[in-house]
Amino acid sequence: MSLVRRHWVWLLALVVLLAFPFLFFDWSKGRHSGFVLTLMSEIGVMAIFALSYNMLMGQAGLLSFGHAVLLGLGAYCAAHVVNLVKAGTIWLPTELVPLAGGLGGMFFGFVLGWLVTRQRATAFAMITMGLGELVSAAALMFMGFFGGEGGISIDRVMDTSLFGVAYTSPWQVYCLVLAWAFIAAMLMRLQTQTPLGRIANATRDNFERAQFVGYDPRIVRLLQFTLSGFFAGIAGGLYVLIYEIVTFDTVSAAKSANALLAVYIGGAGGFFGPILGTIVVVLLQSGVSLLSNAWLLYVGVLFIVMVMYAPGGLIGLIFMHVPIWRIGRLRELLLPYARAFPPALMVMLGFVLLVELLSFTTIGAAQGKKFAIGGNVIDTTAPLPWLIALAALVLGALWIRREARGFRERWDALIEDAKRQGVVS
Amino acid sequence: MSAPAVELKAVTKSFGRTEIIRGVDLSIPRGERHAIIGPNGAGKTTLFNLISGRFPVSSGTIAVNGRSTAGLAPQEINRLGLSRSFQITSIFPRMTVFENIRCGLLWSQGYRYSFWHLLGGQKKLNDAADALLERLKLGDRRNLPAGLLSYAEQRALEIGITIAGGAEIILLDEPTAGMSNSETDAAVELIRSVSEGKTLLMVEHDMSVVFGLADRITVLVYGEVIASDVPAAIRGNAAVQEAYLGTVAA
Amino acid sequence: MRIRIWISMLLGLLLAVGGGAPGWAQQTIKVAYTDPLSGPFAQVGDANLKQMQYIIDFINSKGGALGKKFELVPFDNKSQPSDALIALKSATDQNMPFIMQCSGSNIAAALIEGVNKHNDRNPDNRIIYLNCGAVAPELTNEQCSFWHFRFDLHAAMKAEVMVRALPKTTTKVYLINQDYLFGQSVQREVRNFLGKVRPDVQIVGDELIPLGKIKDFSPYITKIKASGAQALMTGNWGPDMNLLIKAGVDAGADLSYYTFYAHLAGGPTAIGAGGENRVFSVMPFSENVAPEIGNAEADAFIKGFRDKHKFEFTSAGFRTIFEYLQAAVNKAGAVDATKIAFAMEGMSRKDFLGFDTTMRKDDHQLIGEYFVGAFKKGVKYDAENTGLGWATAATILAKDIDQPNSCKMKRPKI
Amino acid sequence: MEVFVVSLLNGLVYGMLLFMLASGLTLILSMMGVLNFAHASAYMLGAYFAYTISQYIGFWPALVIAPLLCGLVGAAIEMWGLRRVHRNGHIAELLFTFGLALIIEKAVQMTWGLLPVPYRVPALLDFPLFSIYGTHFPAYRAFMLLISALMFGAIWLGLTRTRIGLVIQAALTHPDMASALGHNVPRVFTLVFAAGTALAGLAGVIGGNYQVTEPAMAFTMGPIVFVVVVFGGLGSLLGCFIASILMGLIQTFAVVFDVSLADLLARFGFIVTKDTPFAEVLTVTLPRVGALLPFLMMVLILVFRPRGLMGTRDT
Repeated sequence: MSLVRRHWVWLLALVVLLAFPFLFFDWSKGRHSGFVLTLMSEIGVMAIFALSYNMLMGQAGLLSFGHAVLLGLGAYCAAHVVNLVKAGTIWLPTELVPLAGGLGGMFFGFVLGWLVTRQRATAFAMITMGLGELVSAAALMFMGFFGGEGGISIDRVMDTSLFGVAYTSPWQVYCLVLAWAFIAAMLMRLQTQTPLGRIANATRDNFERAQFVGYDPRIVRLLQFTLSGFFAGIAGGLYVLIYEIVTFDTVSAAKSANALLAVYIGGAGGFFGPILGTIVVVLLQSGVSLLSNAWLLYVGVLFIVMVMYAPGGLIGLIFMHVPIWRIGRLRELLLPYARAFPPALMVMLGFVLLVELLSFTTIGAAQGKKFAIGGNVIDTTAPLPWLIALAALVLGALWIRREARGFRERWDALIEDAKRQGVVS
Repeated sequence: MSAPAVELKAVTKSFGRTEIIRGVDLSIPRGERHAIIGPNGAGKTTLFNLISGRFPVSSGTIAVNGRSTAGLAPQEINRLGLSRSFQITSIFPRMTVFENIRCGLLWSQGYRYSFWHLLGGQKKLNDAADALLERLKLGDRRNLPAGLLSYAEQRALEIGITIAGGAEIILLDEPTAGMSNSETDAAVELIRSVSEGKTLLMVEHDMSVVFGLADRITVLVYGEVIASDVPAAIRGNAAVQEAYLGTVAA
Repeated sequence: MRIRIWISMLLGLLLAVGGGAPGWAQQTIKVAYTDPLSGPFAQVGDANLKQMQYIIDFINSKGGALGKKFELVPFDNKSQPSDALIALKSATDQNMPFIMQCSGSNIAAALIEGVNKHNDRNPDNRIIYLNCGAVAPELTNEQCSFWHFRFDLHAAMKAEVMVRALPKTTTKVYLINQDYLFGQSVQREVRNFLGKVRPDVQIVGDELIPLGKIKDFSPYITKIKASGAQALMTGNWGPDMNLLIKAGVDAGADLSYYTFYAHLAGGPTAIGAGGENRVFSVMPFSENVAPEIGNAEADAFIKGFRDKHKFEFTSAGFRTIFEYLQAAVNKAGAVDATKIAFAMEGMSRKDFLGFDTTMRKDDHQLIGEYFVGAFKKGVKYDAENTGLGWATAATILAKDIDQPNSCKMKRPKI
Repeated sequence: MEVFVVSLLNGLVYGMLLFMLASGLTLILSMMGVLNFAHASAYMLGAYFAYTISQYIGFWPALVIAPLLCGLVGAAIEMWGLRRVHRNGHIAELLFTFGLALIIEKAVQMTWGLLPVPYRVPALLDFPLFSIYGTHFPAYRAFMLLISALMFGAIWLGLTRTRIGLVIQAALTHPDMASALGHNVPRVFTLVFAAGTALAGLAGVIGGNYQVTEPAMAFTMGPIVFVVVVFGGLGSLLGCFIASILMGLIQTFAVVFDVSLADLLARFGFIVTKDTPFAEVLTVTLPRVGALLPFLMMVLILVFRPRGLMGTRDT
């Protein structure tokens, strides 16, 4: 029973994640939505990837621009292993394929890490960027290992499941991804509490001091990089199982950037930050991009808003509420939030409408697309929608400024109270 | 008779064309509390940096417990049983006070780079860290990020990290700099108690601290040792008076 | 507080995308289209989308198929196979019978694999993959699939067309290609056909360049000039082609350029007037063919697009795809992927320019006429307002292109 | 010989173009510590601004106005964006510029369309200056060399002969010391950022018609600029200059030498065949990897000499 009480968050998350796809279950046809399951599997994989990235950035203070190299090489290893299994050369349960990816990622983590971890800070960042470029170019040039442009494709149905699962449906794969995501996340969480994990924090804070308590920062970096490669490789192995193909873009700079963005948006400070960040990033990329071809602009704006107003990421915003929650007055923020919500929504809708109008007049119109909201076609040349968008933006901004003042007063008062009660120092 | 704890022979150090340390010989026997004094720019901190391996020497040799430290990285010298503190506070600001101390303990307790031990379950280690915290009078600050401590508390933590590993030889670089009188007294008591039975080498400007603690004093002026003797003799040394103490006394 | 809105909005969007879509009744025949619509390669998908939309409107005005209209549903794949596969999932969720993709053989390979596996595992919800421009020969040879139909000649066939178009006076050629699967196969096939068709031609240089990494091609031009080549043959696309020809033209090199992709969006602008009579492009369609052969109906069709979009209609050949679809759906008598696929293979039609085309049954490769355009002044339709356009320098008919294939097609049991 | 001379000239032109881009980034990175991902976006903006301006009032005014506009954009970014983000650390700054690069790319697409724009070399300079061994050397390339040389001279004078230049120089090597000098640090930062952006804009003006002006040009130019800056070393404009020229020449000359590791091994009597392990890697010829050499060189130099070629401090 205490187990349940101690780990209720994990259990709750598991239940929610298992139940969530059923919201999109198509009862008339009796099948899951493949899109939703694939998207959620993608989130699972990218969450592991982002967490492994945070082992470098959050834990050890290492900014990498080439983390996808480890994901991709792990994925290639897993793909080759699956093909060997399929050919009958070796035997491996389907469930352990991600582990093969993990070992591959770990191997390359060690080999490449030996090179990159000689330096730290900006030099480290630049070396990883250079390596990322080199590996992604090599992935296109060398057919043997990387399969060239077509990549390496696999068939995940290989009848070696430990549980007799065929892995034909996305649902089965999703369950496997979920299981591995939980295992990997827990292992990574535990890793933060090991001597290596703590010393990685120490080298992040003050690498010189770490030397004078007996540690070689380079070895710390190397081990941390190698372990991070292991988990990135697991993500790579799962990637292979979901998409049944691995191509050169898994090692690309764009994938690396995704990890960085997810970690930063979610917040590098808390363990769960990168997971939140991943959800936002994946939904933006794979969800919003289906609706609007201006999605990159929204991503850009989101980053700028985040770095300017919420440098601690989403998790930082949540943690800000902890003191108020501790003194039991979180409820008092409900009303201010509710009051700030409509103007915030207004600003956002105004902005989105404006961008979409612009985008449709310049690009969309040429594509012969019609700008439709809920089936109503909107004429982008008429002045009315533009006026509405501008008005919503401007009025919303003014309104939110007014609300912000009241909100801030309430917030400061509550924090003050929390300080008085000694919850915050 | 075993080898001295720290032994310097004809050590020099140059930065570019400027010679900061100009042929220092120094031998510190085990168990001695030794202070290095000298005017600003005499090269005291540089000497510390050489002994602890932060910089390589330009010429000469340094031995710790009879072993040459030539070519050794700071962490390797540390593992020979030498630990140092810094003049400018050097702690792990984003980690808690407790974590800071525990990091100082990890290597000496044999955990090395382990990623298979969970620290929460290492009772002996955690108890040792807590015991040291109590000694440092930082027990009630245990779970605060170290960066939020007051200056004096950070200095105490600095000393704590330095001695946590149980090093035989402790180098303290101006441990009481910038402290008020009462804080200094507390710090002196702390240093006295933690250096019990160990070799202590310290750089210090506060003469009351130096004369109160040191068994022997070395005076460094412009990168050269002009005297090295027991406190009473140093007090009476004319050259020292002139070069250094004289200005203080005047 | 922003965050809450973001999350709630994102969830809302997710609901809208995932949940809302299947609710619509199948009033139209949906064709999923996935290509890069954002990011550095957006121009490719964007240009295709415009032209397909125009063609679909036209086909629909001719009655669609089985009384239903076609509808194009674009999905941005950002040049990433994983995103293309997500688009595939989304399309199958909504029971779309077709997915179309034009750009990138890596994505095509992923889609073929994905479609094969999906159709094996979901016999009740199958989908056909219409390939409108991924040209790796493997796709209709070793990797060929019953569910994959390619409506563009593959690289080996294009290479043959290119070699056949080489004038008799040209005896020294230089090859430059991008260093990846596609470029390497162009290199291989051009060499191969030069040996077979033009043994008199000497290859004085043969070079692979890293994909999209070169910013200045002047050194290559110097090298090419030094080799004494008369013609440069390249399968390069995008910046790798634009910058290469631009550098050659700027250096005043006395060269002809034989390309696969100079006619695509952005190419003519980059080449400019200096490329007159020098640049040749192997193309499935050229706007000036219709006026040249005096096909007034096709000309009107092209002009309609030009008037509407102020933009060239380089891919009017896509019309063939939709005409095949229209015919196949009508022949199958139901919007059912398996039936349509059986109806489509082996089908023969005259395309809108009046040439014979066949969807070859053994490998699902469309065999149709192909053109080599020369970049010239004084044509009816100029390209990208440069004053120059593509005059037809050679027309290679379907019967001349027939290359063998090594496909071992696996057909499903009905 | 002829290949050598022509390659040398081409390498110089490309190197100088790189330098124009990289010099601004060196200033920004060394002084402010900002890994400015939007730097290449300024290059793109410069080209597009110049295209639009030259349509109305000609190329020559554009040569002046477009960089100035870029400089203004840069100043605005620094004052209202970066300065605010600065206290949140370097990663925040980096992401800020990353977001900015995305926005600029989309804005360019929305304003000028997705296709390349016909930004052409001005008629006045559109002639072959001279021919060596039958290859034209376009006058415009000579003009590019001239502009970049002038710019190099101007920066040099600005940094060594003006008060503000001396402050910037001091801040380049010891960024933390700048405030101690008693100068208005924020203003210096704004100035440096604006100047850096303007330089990138200038590079765009003269590089946009030399290459192709399209929305992806920032994306393709971005990484190589970082390579040049890091290779040259932080805090050293001269290092940046040498690195730029070096990279330009290397990429140019790598094309000329058709050798591979296998050829090298063959000299030592070791013949690589298809079955040799790593045969695929060993038989890659130099021209195939020429464009990758800068990255390889950056990785190697950072691994063994983290301060770069002539840097005043570790990267």
